[in-house]
Amino acid sequence: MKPNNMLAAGVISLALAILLPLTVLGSSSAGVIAFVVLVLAALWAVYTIEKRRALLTSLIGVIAAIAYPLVFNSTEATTIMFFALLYVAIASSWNIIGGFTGYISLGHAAFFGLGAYTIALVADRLGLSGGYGLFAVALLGGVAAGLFAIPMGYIALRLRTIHSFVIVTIAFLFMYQLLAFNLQDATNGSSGLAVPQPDWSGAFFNIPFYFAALLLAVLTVGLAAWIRNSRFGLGLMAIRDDEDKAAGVGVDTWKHKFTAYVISAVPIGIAGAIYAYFSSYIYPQTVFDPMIDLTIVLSAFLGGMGTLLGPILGSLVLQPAQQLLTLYTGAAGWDLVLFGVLFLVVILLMPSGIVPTVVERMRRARVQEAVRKADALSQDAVPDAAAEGGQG
Amino acid sequence: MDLVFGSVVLGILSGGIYALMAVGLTLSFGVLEVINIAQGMLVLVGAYFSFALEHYWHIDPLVGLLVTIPALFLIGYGIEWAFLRPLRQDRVALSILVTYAVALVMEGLIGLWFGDNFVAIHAWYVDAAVDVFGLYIPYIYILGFALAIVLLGAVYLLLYRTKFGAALRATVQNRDAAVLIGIDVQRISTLTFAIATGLTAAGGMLFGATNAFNANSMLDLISRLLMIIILGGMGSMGGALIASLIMLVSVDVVSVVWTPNWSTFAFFVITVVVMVLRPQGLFGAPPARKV
Amino acid sequence: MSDILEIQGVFAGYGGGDILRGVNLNLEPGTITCIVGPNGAGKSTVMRVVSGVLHPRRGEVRFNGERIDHLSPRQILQAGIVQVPQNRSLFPGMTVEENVRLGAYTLRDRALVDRRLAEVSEQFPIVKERAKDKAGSLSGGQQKLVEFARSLMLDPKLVLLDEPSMGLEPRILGHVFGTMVEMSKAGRTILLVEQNARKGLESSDRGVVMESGRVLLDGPAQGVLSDERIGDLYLGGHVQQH
Amino acid sequence: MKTRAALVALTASTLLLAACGTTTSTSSAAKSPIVIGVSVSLSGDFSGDGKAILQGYQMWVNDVNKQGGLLGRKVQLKVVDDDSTTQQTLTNYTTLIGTDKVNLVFGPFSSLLTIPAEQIAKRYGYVLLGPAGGAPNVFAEKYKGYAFVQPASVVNNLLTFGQMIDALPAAQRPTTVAYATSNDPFTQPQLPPLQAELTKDGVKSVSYQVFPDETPDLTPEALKIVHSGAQVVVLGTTSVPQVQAFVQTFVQQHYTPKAIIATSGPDQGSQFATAIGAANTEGFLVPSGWTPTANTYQNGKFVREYLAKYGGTANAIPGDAPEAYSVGQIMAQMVAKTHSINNATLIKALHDTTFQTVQGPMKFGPYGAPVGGGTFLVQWQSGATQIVWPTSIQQANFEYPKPNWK
Repeated sequence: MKPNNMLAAGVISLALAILLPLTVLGSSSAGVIAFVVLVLAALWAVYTIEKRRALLTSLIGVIAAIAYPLVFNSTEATTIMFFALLYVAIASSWNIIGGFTGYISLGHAAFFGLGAYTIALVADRLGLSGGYGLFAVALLGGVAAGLFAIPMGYIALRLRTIHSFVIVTIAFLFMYQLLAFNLQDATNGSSGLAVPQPDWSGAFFNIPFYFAALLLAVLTVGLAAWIRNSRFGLGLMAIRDDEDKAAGVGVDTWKHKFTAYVISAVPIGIAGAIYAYFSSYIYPQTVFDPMIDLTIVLSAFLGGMGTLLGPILGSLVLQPAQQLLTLYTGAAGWDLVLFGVLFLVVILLMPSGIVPTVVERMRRARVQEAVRKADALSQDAVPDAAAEGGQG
Repeated sequence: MDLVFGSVVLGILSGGIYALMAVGLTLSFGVLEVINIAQGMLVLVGAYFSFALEHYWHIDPLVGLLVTIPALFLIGYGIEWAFLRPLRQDRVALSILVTYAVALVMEGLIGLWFGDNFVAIHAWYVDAAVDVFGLYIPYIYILGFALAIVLLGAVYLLLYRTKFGAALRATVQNRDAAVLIGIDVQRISTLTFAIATGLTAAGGMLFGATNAFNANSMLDLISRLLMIIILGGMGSMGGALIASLIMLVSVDVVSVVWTPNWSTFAFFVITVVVMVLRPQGLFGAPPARKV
Repeated sequence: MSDILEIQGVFAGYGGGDILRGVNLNLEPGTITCIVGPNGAGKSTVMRVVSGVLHPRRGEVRFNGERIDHLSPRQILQAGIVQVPQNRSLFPGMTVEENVRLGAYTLRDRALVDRRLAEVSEQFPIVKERAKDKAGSLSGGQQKLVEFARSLMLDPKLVLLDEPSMGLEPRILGHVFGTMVEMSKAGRTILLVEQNARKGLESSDRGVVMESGRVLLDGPAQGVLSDERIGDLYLGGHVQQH
Repeated sequence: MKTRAALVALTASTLLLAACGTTTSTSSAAKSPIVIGVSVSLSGDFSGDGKAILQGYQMWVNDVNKQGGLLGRKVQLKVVDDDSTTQQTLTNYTTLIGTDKVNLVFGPFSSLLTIPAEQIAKRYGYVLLGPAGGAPNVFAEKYKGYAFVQPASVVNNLLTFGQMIDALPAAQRPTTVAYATSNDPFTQPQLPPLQAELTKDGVKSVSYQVFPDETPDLTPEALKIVHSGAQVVVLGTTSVPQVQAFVQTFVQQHYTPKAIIATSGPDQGSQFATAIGAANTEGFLVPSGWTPTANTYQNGKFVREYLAKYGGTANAIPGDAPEAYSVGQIMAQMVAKTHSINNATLIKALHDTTFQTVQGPMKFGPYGAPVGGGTFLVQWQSGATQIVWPTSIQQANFEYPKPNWK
């Protein structure tokens, strides 16, 4: 058996080893963990065995996600996974600018808040009541976010250094938060705004939200995948690698960055609107929240920035971990410390994120194997496998 | 007392205190190319150290600096050694995450240690004030401003009058070339970060003497400090000082002549406008290095 | 052994892949050796290995017979090897004099530094003329000369020049290369990497052609210049491009 | 790199062990206890108040279990932390009600987090008693199962102060007043009703400021009040540091108003005294629903037990604890009256009864706003808090004008 197959088999059996006892235990937090492990193992196994089967992988992931609420129907399990899927969409969308071009935005929560305020204000002014129709209004949140992203991107991307960009995006976020506080007539200020409650309730309550988040996540990941494989995406990656050289080979860097920035705002706006609908009440400080940005960046990094799988993986691990950690260790006051320490360990051990680290390890193993074989053949000649590796 | 005059004077004086907190951030960015999100938390750690010395052992906060500055120097040394040095690629981005995680750990530990109650540092010079043209200027502000000038002056001398300073500035301007002329960039980085953190102890003491605080005050503080160093120009010490003054004075003046609600917003607008016209900030070097 | 620098069977690269794959190269004292070759051939990587910025995965580098492939850049500098990198390497916000002084950063003896500064200023008048100006305010050619001046502050035995012609106007190239020849005449060994192969080889004693991380051809510079294959591949095209 | 990773791993495992060591496990001694779900802020911005609320809940559980529990069953709390965020509050109440199937729930701290809790309670038809959710938007949710367990809803909080000023002899009555409030849903609505009343009584507003809640430096706001020279200062503060920031500038600028009242801060006992300096507390007013010396239902017992359990002095008891304790008292009375822990039954019992609590008798309107009751005014005098208004329950005379800062 080849080493990568062995690794995949190892991951699967480890997943099963954790999964089986947990499902027997039947607690819903175990369900969340089990689900995350299962999806990750499936994604991972197929991804590592053969990259070309990405479509199959995604299918398995989506089917698992659809089946999830049917298997683990406790409200805790669906609530946590609703947030996790929402963040899959948010982090994947953020990744289009942050990951693909390397322009780390710490202000994308502005779009989250814009989406949230859009749905609240539209529902209020038009006197809409809760129902499935409001999900359509949530799309307007995306439109609003996209429109606001145009001037913001125009200003922020004029700054050619990444650190200035980072900090100006933070400034934008706080400016929106202050506007939401101060424009009392429009936003109701610090008293916040209510969003109409859905007309379904009880045990079924989470289900429509769960599937809305899932749909948004699938579409956003699809969008990111499409961009990644397009000529446009190639230009973005070139910018990340070396902006001057990219411009040198004829990439219109400004247009690329700007388009990526605006596109990345839209799904986050929709996510903000869905969140607002789910939570039924929004405040300036809860939707224009810098913590949202830190969570996005943490998720993307944990999984691996600039990769498609990274933000998915990061969100699926981080959201449940964070919520369960707060839920179960918060009472003892250790959650912050634990969370910080766990995060430090991961960053120090895998500085480029989980996906790239593992891919790199396997690539190295492959190269070394090739070198070993070649050395056995002749002392001088080194096969091409190693040379290709050097470029990667 | 004229209200605007008063707010300008107090804005300038408290601007000095903010400069002490921001200089560490801008120095460590310049030398290490890291954005230290933990800076806000380090200010609070410094404040808590001073508070603990004053509260439990009745050591005057000013005298206590003799203990807290070295203590934070060591903490900074440790953070750089353990968490920043291993970062090789994507330093700016990874440093945001690592230092945020470090800040979370410190916030958690301080919460466990000191609890969540708000505390403030007391000393006779905190409440007493001197009458200047009808405006009472608190000694703590004068003291804080003087301390800022003395410490920043010391850092200035260190930077421009010593070999270490020359090496440090060389590292800021061209890291690769610095390595090639034999500068131990790693050692310079560690020492710079440690010095930056040590300075923060003084900023923390003054912050703690002029505000009540608990461990949760971190996020608000770091966002202000980041705005200050970007306005001043990242890596520029003088820039950090001037930008601190601009921030505090503009916020204070807008508060009294218009409304406190829009004062921070006004500062953000100033920052963004400056950044658009002059992306490197007021005193930053034009971006010579590739981003 | 009489060779000042010996590179033997060096494999080196970044992140697990090798760029250099078995490089062998010897330098005789007091000569100028020019490495030419296409992009990605590993020319600059050879420089990095010698100056200690990159450690080889396999193979040896000897300087005056001593192994140096495990030393830090600082130790290699102290051993007498100085590199002038291809990108602008001055500290733009510092004065010319500060820049040149920093060339002797590893020296503790202040008097010696002052003496060297005086010597170097004599050799490079610009150092004296523009002593108090910010290095960033100098033209590209002037900066290159200051970089040369700085590299001599440690009185090195071996100077590594990585593409000194890069970004310079053609009319001052002659001056830069002339300065290089003078340095060599003063007894220093020079290893040069040049994209402008014809110009580089013309000023050199020996020519080395690299491709795909290995040395393809090694001989007198004139011989390499007149080698037909090499001429077609690397010389003709590039000269026209410039 | 290896050493570093090993060190970090070592630290991590030590911390993990320590965390496991400190985690307290609630033991289920009795058969089928009544489980009450509680989500409070044990970390984040509200953790100070959150922990005090938890103290109140836990004391009530101890007391009720000592008397044999509710309906003969022991009562057990299931406590989770909301990290002071609305998102975690949503998850927590969903988990407590939907998954853990707790029998009853109690409310969190602050109006901000009460709304999400109210949403979930409404969704599942649970009765929700909130110790600290009295902002108008909480009642605007129109949930019949909610009740705000304090004597007066937020908008009426300061009205008693207006009455007290009005009652002063005409010669002594102040003529000018300065207002400053945080833009917080808890404080901001309190000021306009008071301003209307004082204006009607002829006290002129010379300054009215709204400042962002997050502002750490309130020097310019305080300077503006000093500049206005107002005789009365009304502060809409949400926390101790905000009051401290104002007081610090007032002290430094040698400005002493004749009366000063803050909506929150002076009720935080010793924490308040530590922050602004014990001597400077003299004369400070705060509206309150409770004092340790009030002669209300079970109050003496509550104070005794609190001091026995958590130490300190009576004045140091944070106001959140008795508010939370009252939540338990009301729950016990509802259960006793209906002989049921069915939430639908309890909701019906919420509206037609007057309950007895350590904060005094209480009655609720249709959507949970307290009716009939009112706050009383507490003033710091000689390092202790005294009720100075209304005169019917007065413990000391209103100290007016306030003496100079020390």
